[in-house]
Amino acid sequence: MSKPMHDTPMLDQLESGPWPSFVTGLKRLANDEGKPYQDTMVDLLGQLELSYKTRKGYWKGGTLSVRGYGGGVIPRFSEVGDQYPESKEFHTLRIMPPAGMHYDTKILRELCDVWEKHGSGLIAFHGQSGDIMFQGAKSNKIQDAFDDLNDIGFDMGGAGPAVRTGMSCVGAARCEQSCVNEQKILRLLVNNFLDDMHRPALPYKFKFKVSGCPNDCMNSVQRSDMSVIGTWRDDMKVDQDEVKAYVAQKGRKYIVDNVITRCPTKALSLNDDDTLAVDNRNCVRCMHCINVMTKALSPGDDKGVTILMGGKRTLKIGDLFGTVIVPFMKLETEEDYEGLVEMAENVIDFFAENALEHERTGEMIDRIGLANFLEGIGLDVVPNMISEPRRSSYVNMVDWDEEAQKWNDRKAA
Amino acid sequence: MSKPMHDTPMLDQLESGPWPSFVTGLKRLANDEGKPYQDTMVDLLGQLELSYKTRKGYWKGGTLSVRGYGGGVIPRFSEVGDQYPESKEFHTLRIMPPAGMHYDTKILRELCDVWEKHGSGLIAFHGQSGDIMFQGAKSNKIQDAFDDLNDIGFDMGGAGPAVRTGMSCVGAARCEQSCVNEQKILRLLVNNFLDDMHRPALPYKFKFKVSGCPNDCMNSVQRSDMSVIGTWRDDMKVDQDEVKAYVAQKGRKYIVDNVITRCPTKALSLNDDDTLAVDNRNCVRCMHCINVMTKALSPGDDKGVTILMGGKRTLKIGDLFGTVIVPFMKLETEEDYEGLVEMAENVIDFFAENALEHERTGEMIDRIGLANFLEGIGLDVVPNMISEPRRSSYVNMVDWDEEAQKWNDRKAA
Amino acid sequence: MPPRMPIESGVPDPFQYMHPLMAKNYGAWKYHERPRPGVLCHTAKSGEKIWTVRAGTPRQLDLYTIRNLCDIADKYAESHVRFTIRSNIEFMVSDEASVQPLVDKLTSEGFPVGGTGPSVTMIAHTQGWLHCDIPASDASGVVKALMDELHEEFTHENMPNRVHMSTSCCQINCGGQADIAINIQHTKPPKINHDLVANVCERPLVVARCPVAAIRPALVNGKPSLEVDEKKCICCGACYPPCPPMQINDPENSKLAIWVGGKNSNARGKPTFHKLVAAGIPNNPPRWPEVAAILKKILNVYKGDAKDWERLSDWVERIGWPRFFELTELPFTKYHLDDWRGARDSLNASAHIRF
Amino acid sequence: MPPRMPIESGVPDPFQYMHPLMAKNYGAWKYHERPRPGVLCHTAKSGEKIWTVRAGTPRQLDLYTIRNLCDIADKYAESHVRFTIRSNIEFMVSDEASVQPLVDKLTSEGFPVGGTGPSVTMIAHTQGWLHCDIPASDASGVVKALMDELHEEFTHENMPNRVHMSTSCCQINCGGQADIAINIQHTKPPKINHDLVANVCERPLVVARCPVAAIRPALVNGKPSLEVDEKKCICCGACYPPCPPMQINDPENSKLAIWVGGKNSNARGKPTFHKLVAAGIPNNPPRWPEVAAILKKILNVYKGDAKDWERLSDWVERIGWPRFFELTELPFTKYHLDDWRGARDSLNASAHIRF
Ligand code: SRM
Ligand code: SRM
Ligand code: SRM
Ligand code: SRM
Ligand code: SF4
Ligand code: SF4
Ligand code: SF4
Ligand code: SF4
Ligand code: SF4
Ligand code: SF4
Ligand code: SF4
Ligand code: SF4
Repeated sequence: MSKPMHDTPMLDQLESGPWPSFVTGLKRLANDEGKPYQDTMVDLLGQLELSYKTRKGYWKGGTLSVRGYGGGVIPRFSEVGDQYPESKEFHTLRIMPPAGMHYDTKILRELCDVWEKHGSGLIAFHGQSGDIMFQGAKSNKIQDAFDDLNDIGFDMGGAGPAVRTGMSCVGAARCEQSCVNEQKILRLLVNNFLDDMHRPALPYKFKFKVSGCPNDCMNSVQRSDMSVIGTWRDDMKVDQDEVKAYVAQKGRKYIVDNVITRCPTKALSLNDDDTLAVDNRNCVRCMHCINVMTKALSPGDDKGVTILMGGKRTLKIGDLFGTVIVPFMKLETEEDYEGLVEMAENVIDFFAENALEHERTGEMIDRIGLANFLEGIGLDVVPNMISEPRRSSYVNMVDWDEEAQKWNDRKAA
Repeated sequence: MSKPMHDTPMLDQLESGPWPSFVTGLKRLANDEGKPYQDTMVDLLGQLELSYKTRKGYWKGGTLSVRGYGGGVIPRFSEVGDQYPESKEFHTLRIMPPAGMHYDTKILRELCDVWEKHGSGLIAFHGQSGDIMFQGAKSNKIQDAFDDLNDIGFDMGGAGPAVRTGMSCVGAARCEQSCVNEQKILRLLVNNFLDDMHRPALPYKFKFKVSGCPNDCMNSVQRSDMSVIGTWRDDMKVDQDEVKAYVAQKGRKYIVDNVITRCPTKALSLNDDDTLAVDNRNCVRCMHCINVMTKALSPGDDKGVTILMGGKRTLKIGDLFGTVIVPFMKLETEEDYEGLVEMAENVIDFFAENALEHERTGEMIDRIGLANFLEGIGLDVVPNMISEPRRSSYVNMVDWDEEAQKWNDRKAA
Repeated sequence: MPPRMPIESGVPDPFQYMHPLMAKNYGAWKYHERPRPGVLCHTAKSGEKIWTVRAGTPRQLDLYTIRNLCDIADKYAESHVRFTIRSNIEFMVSDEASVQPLVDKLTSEGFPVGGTGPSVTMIAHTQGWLHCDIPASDASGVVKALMDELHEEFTHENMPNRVHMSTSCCQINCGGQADIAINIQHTKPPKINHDLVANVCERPLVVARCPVAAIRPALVNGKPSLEVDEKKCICCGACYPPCPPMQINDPENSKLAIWVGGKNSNARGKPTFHKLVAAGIPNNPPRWPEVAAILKKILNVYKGDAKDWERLSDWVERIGWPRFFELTELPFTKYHLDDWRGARDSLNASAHIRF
Repeated sequence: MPPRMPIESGVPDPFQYMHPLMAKNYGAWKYHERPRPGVLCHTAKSGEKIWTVRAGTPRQLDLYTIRNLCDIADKYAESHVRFTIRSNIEFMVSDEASVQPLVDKLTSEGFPVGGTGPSVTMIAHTQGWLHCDIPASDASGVVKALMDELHEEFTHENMPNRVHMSTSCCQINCGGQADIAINIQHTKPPKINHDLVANVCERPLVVARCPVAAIRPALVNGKPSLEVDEKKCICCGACYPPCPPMQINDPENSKLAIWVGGKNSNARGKPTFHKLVAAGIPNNPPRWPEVAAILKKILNVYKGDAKDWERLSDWVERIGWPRFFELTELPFTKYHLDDWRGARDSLNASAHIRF
């Protein structure tokens, strides 16, 4: 007989209701007679109940890693380990999932088997950065767990001041809006920086996220340092018969009020014959009309990516969205892809050398100015990087002529 | 024979071309045999030509005023007075025009006569703050000139750290969009603060501007500390027959593309029978549709004003627009008008006491925060004052409950 | 034997696990439909079709739940699944006939089918008391409590557009921007346990971390410690992770706040940050009823008033904040006026007024 | 006799000078039309109509010009005029038949009739070398030179919407926001005439005036003077008015710059500030041909590309800045990236891209 369950009157209340309950899951593990993790989960539930009662957390950090790597483990030691000794160590392994989070049942079962043997039986699919979070290993089990996961093809994700685990949307695998090979971009980028991921030595964290189109299902603009978003450069495709069918179904007024007036740049007009006029030069690829009329409209053929830098959450200058540093990059040939990796290398080198301790790319760019950042990584300024030019007259433009010349030279070239 | 003309080869080039030439005007005065200002204007042209050649200005300031007043005269002494002795004093009197800048020829001729007698013959209609600028008096003529102008009903305008001359649009006098009695508001406000205008003792300048509707023909949002803009609260008026006539004339597509899609809040929809559906709850009174279809659409009946504070040019934190402090104030009864004046008094008192030296209202509000300013002048915060609520989580909301209670109490009241 | 060194294999190749029909039509999809809530049907340029059934999970999965999902996938689907960024699980099938039995099975096993199209999908959430070292609230528990309330909205597509929510257990907000985001706001400056500072905290580092420079090094009882200027402190909690003796979490005074109108997609307007609408909400486990009540109020008003395809941000932009506060009956306070950098741009610099 | 004290009469009552028809229908107008460029016809609710003929003036008026305008008003109109905020003069007549003779007379006397509706109206301008104590350029001269070039655009209504321009003779910019604004940008920090500082300048006041805190008090040659940190200085000239020995104006290095897209009306979008498009333009009297060339290029492109009712700001918002620079052939430089407070919001935080 194992350790008896603690009373968990508050947690118990989270077992009712229609949404599947993680408490029920935790209890199942705590009741799993004979399993190595059973007692751990009994005490974990005890500590969690205590948190619910006192409204306080009881974990503290520490330092732990697996052989050869410096990061990827989130150590957790309990501050109430004397009351709940079996869960006093409850560490997490951040493991990178396949790009796009595809699994078959075979590999899922194998992952379960590893965590049954070495862990707590509790796995999160997935953390907000995209990791599979294997939670609840004791210190002496970390290495074994990792080795087994590593053997079946999985590698450690990021933690600390390092390149972090990235994410890419389902994209080309099952989405008609996809403009690029998301999984290839993600794997190329992250796998090129595994050293910076596994041996944390950057000023602070650095995240890649890849979305196949401007719908940005990966939230990359706000949740990554380098956001890669698929887009296209030529005209969108219009199937006028499908347009007419949609107009017939919904009515002209509906189309005007829900599609035409919602275009951010007024690039749409409904013709008198119920076909759609698209002013492609002024379409900003926002996706709205394409989303609504998915059968009638779709992205063009000349596809590529837009790259933004500097998205992050609040610390310490406030929330930041990424901002455009490459309006369009073609990703067709292997050289194109190499160019992308090279750019990322320049960015990370510059970040490593110029950011302050605990400073994200967005904060660094804000501090030194976009112009200096661009110069540092060897990119020219172009108008797509701004939503509007300077409105402050407080500036010394002594080098105007030389700067203007640069533009003229580039145009001539 | 008077002083010979200086050579003015550069200025002479400004006599050709189709636009009426101020140089020709200046020369006419300089050639005005026997007039007291003739020599002055000869030398003025000389100094101006010098400026054109050297690209440098040669005026410096000083201190001058008329009896009883501390401001309103802009003294100008020449730095090249030895070369151009007759124009070495060339002061300006800022004189307030009738609200709306209406004149009849009789009064215009009287103004001319004064300036012929005591001044240079050069008058600007008008300065950017709205003054009639009587330019080019010698120091010993200022008092006489002012006395004569004062006698025919004109008073000194503002200069220095004072309430300044204000402006109101033509408005009700000749504009169908006018929602208020602009000239009354302007005169009431400025004339209430004549002491603060004529005896400069504020931290810095303070400007009133009044526009009869949100077209803001007086640029009040950007060029005044206290901007009063006419608006209405009920539904706009729609003459559907005129709408149909306009649709018939221009075509549906034109209406959709130039009126419907341009409404900032998508409050318009073209019905299938060519009438217009206006979602008045979501109309923000931008004026666009009314401007375009001036026969068909017009402001509602329940009129009043919106008040904004803090507009100004660049010094020293950058350009500022005014921001809303009173979304709507009815101006019907004399008490309503008194309420407006009272509010302005609170604002100016607060400004006088709390602004730093050389700090405009907009800078002060930016420094102390809108909430503190509102508290200082006794106004409650309301959502129309913002374009969006706080997006920064960096704030201590310890008094949330009390603040929330205030709102609830107000709602209940 | 030399110690085993890691195989630095990086992000796994997804094709080995991907449904074969997806691999085959990779990059060649034509359009999609939603035959019913929770079910997508994508048609490839080749004419082939794949059906996806999406179901909610608690994200924190025990082995039994995962193996149960695998059993379902093997028996009712084609043994291939994926997880969405919001921890929903997706089962792919190549045959329309498989859809209904799969939906029925998932439903009967307690996995709600939904989260597609204009529904309220799963809440993005974080670690909370279960695992994090700095939380002032829980994560999984809050989400379970709220999703119980929103079950109907998950399994139906009755919203004007998709609703993305997030919760976060401290101000760091690992949950991110959302149509509706729930976080913690501390309202008391940190209480410093001076005895521990010298041992656990690098003082210059903590001082540098404070966004308003409210912390200075100080000698307290002769020992090196820290001092907080409580007038300046904005109670953000940024000092706590690098220096846990700066206790910021407070069971009473750490309150929940609700932010709305965040959007990361580029559809229609550019991405926007979420904005504060409600604060001072008690942190009330295990079911956080006060949060749930406000949340449902906001969602109901949005549902009733917004037009098709309007995200919450689009809707508020159209109807304006005065009406938002009127309809939701939430109090508007001075705290709604931003005062952080660039705050001036959040004021109404126009005569655009809502009545 | 005691000295005469001022009659503090304030702003004069306008009704005494107003055209009687305007006074009569005060606040009761119904709509207006523009029978031709430069002419407005307002119809009152009473059915009465008034015609307004608008003509350009140089603003700086000599007595002859004013009296000539009065003569015209007496003979061809009804002795009532008003001035607009842009120094155009307006003649009001109650009879349609008076319009054409009035227009003809004004034209023949050299007063261009126009400035109404979608035209380029008179440039709002300032004092310059004629009167101000701090100008780096002229005002009336620049405006005369430019209006000569824009005469056609003043007398015709061929623009997409009204065009409001301003010029300013120093960075203070008394001319204000505009669709197209022209100002001076200094590119050299002030040269200090140290001998004068002690006598003319209150040093703490000047130090406080600098927006970037680049000035500090210093002893120079044993005398109290000032020192400028040239690395910090943004050459704004704010120190010059309170302390003229801080010479900022430089005949060579004070250059003209052009800003576009300012709008104060609330029509469609909220008011917007104007933005830099061109700089480094020589300050070249008496006709400033380089400014005129760029200005005309911008106006032509706008005229050709904008839709009806689009102000310059609306047009650029629709077509985007990349296209603006492409069509106007103006160079885009690092200086176009803002770096003042709140500059971050001017970057493109989206995947909205223009090709
Ligand atoms: C599966 C998933 C991607 C993945 O790799 O995991 C996904 C898949 C699709 N998204 Fe998404 N989006 C997914 C998260 C997101 C997110 C991120 C998030 O949820 O945190 C965003 C942007 C974040 C934001 O809040 O702005 C996102 C913004 C969109 C949009 C833009 C909506 C808008 O109007 O702003 C569309 C377009 C649409 O709705 O037609 C879209 C459309 C779609 C389509 C219709 C694309 C397609 O043609 O297949 C897919 C969904 C069908 C459906 O109805 O749900 N997806 N989508 C994610 C599902 C999350 C979930 O379980 O609910
Ligand atoms: C586990 C996870 C939440 C979850 O339950 O999903 C998480 C948990 C923590 N985050 Fe996070 N963050 C997680 C995704 C995020 C995200 C979302 C994302 O990546 O898309 C963000 C917002 C985006 C961004 O990068 O800014 C995020 C922004 C932060 C920040 C604020 C960073 C900033 O610059 O503002 C911190 C604080 C810090 O780094 O000092 C932080 C710190 C932390 C720490 C390490 C707390 C700490 O400083 O001690 C948390 C560890 C919890 C634990 O015990 O496991 N976490 N964190 C997510 C990572 C799991 C994974 O690897 O998949
Ligand atoms: C006379 C004047 C007011 C005054 O008291 O002096 C005036 C008079 C009218 N304005 Fe104005 N505006 C006058 C300066 C302005 C200004 C200020 C300025 O020019 O510096 C603005 C706002 C500034 C800005 O740049 O945004 C201004 C923004 C408007 C608008 C909004 C235009 C827009 O789409 O943004 C309208 C509406 C319209 O055009 O139909 C308007 C409309 C009108 C109407 C049609 C109102 C009416 O129904 O009578 C009047 C003009 C007829 C015409 O075609 O010119 N008026 N108008 C000013 C003439 C100046 C001039 O000589 O050119
Ligand atoms: C004369 C006039 C220009 C014109 O030719 O029309 C003018 C001329 C001067 N302005 Fe101005 N400003 C004039 C309207 C404006 C306006 C427009 C307005 O009022 O609508 C503005 C922008 C709006 C505003 O108030 O910000 C304006 C913003 C300034 C500023 C910047 C204020 C700021 O807070 O940023 C200064 C500098 C200062 O006050 O220190 C300034 C200072 C000056 C001084 C006094 C220069 C100085 O500091 O020595 C100029 C005197 C010139 C002279 O010799 O007559 N002037 N000034 C305008 C006043 C005439 C009149 O009374 O009608
Ligand atoms: S980001 Fe675009 S390509 Fe990727 S899943 Fe979303 S809609 Fe599809
Ligand atoms: S994708 Fe967006 S910007 Fe382009 S036409 Fe459609 S709605 Fe307009
Ligand atoms: S601001 Fe409005 S009321 Fe005044 S003149 Fe302009 S359009 Fe007419
Ligand atoms: S006035 Fe402006 S906001 Fe109101 S309906 Fe017309 S266009 Fe829309
Ligand atoms: S939001 Fe805060 S408490 Fe929650 S997981 Fe992230 S860092 Fe930890
Ligand atoms: S809570 Fe935030 S503001 Fe207060 S001391 Fe800590 S870091 Fe500084
Ligand atoms: S812009 Fe400058 S130089 Fe010109 S009048 Fe105004 S203060 Fe004087
Ligand atoms: S020019 Fe401007 S920035 Fe330079 S010292 Fe003078 S006030 Fe300061």
